[in-house]
Amino acid sequence: MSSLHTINRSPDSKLLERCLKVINADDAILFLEDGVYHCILPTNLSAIAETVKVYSLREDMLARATLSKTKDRVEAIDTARFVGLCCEHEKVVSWF
Amino acid sequence: MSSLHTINRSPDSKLLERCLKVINADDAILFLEDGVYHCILPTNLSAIAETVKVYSLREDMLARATLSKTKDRVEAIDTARFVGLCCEHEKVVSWF
Amino acid sequence: MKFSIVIYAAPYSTESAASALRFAESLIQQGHELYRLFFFGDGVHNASKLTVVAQDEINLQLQWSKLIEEHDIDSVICVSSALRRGVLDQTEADRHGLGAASAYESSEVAGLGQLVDASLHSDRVVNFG
Amino acid sequence: MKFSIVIYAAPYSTESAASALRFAESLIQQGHELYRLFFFGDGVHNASKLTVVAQDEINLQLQWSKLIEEHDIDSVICVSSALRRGVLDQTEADRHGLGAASAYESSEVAGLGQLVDASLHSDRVVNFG
Amino acid sequence: MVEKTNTTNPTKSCITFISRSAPYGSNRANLCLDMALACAVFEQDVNYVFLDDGIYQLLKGQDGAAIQNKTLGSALETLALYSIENVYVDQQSLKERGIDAAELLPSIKLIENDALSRLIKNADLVFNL
Amino acid sequence: MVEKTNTTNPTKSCITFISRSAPYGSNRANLCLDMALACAVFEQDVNYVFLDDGIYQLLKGQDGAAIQNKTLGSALETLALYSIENVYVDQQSLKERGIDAAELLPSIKLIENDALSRLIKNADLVFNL
Repeated sequence: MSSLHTINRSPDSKLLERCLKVINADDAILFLEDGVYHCILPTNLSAIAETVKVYSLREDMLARATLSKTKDRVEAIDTARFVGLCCEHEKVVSWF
Repeated sequence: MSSLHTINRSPDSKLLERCLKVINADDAILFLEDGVYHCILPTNLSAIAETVKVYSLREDMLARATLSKTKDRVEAIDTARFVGLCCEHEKVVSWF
Repeated sequence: MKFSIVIYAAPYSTESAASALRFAESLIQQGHELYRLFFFGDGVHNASKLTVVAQDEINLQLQWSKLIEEHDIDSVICVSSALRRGVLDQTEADRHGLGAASAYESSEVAGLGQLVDASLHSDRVVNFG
Repeated sequence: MKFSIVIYAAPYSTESAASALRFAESLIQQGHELYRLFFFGDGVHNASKLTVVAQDEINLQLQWSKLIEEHDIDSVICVSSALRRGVLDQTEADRHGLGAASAYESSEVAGLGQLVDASLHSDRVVNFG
Repeated sequence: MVEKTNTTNPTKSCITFISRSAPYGSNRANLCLDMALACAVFEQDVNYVFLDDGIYQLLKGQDGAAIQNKTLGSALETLALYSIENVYVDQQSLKERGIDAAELLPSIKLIENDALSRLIKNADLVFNL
Repeated sequence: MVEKTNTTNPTKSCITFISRSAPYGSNRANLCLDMALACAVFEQDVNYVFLDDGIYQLLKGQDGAAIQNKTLGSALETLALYSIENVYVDQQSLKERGIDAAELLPSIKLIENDALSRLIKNADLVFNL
């Protein structure tokens, strides 16, 4: 029963901290919209467990000019792959 | 040129911290809407300088059952007095 | 004193529009002048007249319109915000062939120049968002 | 797979509605089924048809309606959210004497039971707010 | 704690609601409650969790009338009427906000992160707002 | 830095805009910019400050088209065209977000809390969103 967690607000929202308190080891996180700003600062990502996969929406990174600044920990994906991730995980938990 | 600063989000928003970084010594703060939750925890208010008057909107505290929990540092006012405060200060800076 | 009020928030979704309404009513009651209401962004939804609200709940759009009419307040809905949100006066509805107006007649659709004018001619501008 | 999508946010004010639209388009393109769209809270504004959008900008409401019609998607506007926000289909407009509908005909005004049904009959429910 | 139901039964699922927003300031608390009540009416298994600012919804002595609102605290007392018995409040959220469990409406079970983790893991569906 | 103008001149005031929101995710950045441009058109003195998440608006290389949006970075380059020359970015906000001034659009002055304090104190009016 792994979950895909989506986060669409900037680090100021503290949504990632909240999500990490209740995330399970085989879950994954997808940053989209203003959530993609998490991916340009290592300190934002350092609290995410190794087992948790981290994705970020390429379209939103392109719009915001953060793609080239995005850390290696994060895999850039498009919306089609976002749909695929929803299929691979048994549910989607949206943090907004 | 003193300002009245209004804050209408809960402490989670960090609006008070932001406001305090740029507030002037003769300014005042008014908490309204979800901002009134700042007034029930002393640690939220401890960083406000002594010279800064602190107000909170009574209607919003009554709705939320926080009036009786509100700390002495805070003066409960009604909307009529809110209008009065706007007159006494030369401008209103809304943080939302 | 002369006040103007800028409202950025839609009714119901946050408390801001309701706070702004209470503030407007109070300042008028105290004998101050409300020079202008300016509805901006999602705030334009406060002028929608097609609303149906349960009897035991407050109809914010109707309350705004009553206040505006009763005190003959200059109330402006920002045109660029309003058109894309479907809040139209009769002029705009006719111009774009969209049938009836969806905005109360008590408010006028106009541009940001009205906000600049309000800034110049008011002693206080108060923002609710 | 069968998806349902719940949209809580008005168009333009945040990116969420636009993200939801891109997500919906993509899942259909990949051959998945979109069992239901459910517009809730401020999300109901996505079904407003009285909008006028500049030619160089995206008209989200129109895009939704085109997608819904083209793929014959079951699209629901939550009735309690919609009425107070002035988003009415012809039935509701007639019932309350408010003249013309303000919602696209491609969506239906209905209750939260449709959300529960979507939860039961979809493999995935994805929320955008 | 309700856990995932047998997937061979398509008429019943286990849905966890996480209500993270303060009452009155936004309508998110109401939207979350409305969804849960609808699920209960249609006999779904519901877990309801108050988290972060959502815990403020549980304070005793609320009076929505002070701001022309319905009192949300009373609405929450209806959870039991709708047979929603798995109602939880996050202990850490209370502590961070200086709220004692004695200040809350009765019949709410205290919960910690681990248990919330399981409520998410074991649900068919999570609504989180 | 523009300071408060003589109050005997009712056609000109000094307005400080504080833009605190990231681009694209919400329309707050656009609303703030639209207001400032309107004030500039009507020849008001404008200070424009990028604070907190607002600094993200200044990143070089934005491409709104990726999400069917106008590029906000380009819009900001128009500030100078409208004779808005007092454009500032908060140094601490940059540092907290790991952004170097070299990554930003040109012609923006770095500012610290004290100076922002004065821009608020000395303005006739502050718009802050």
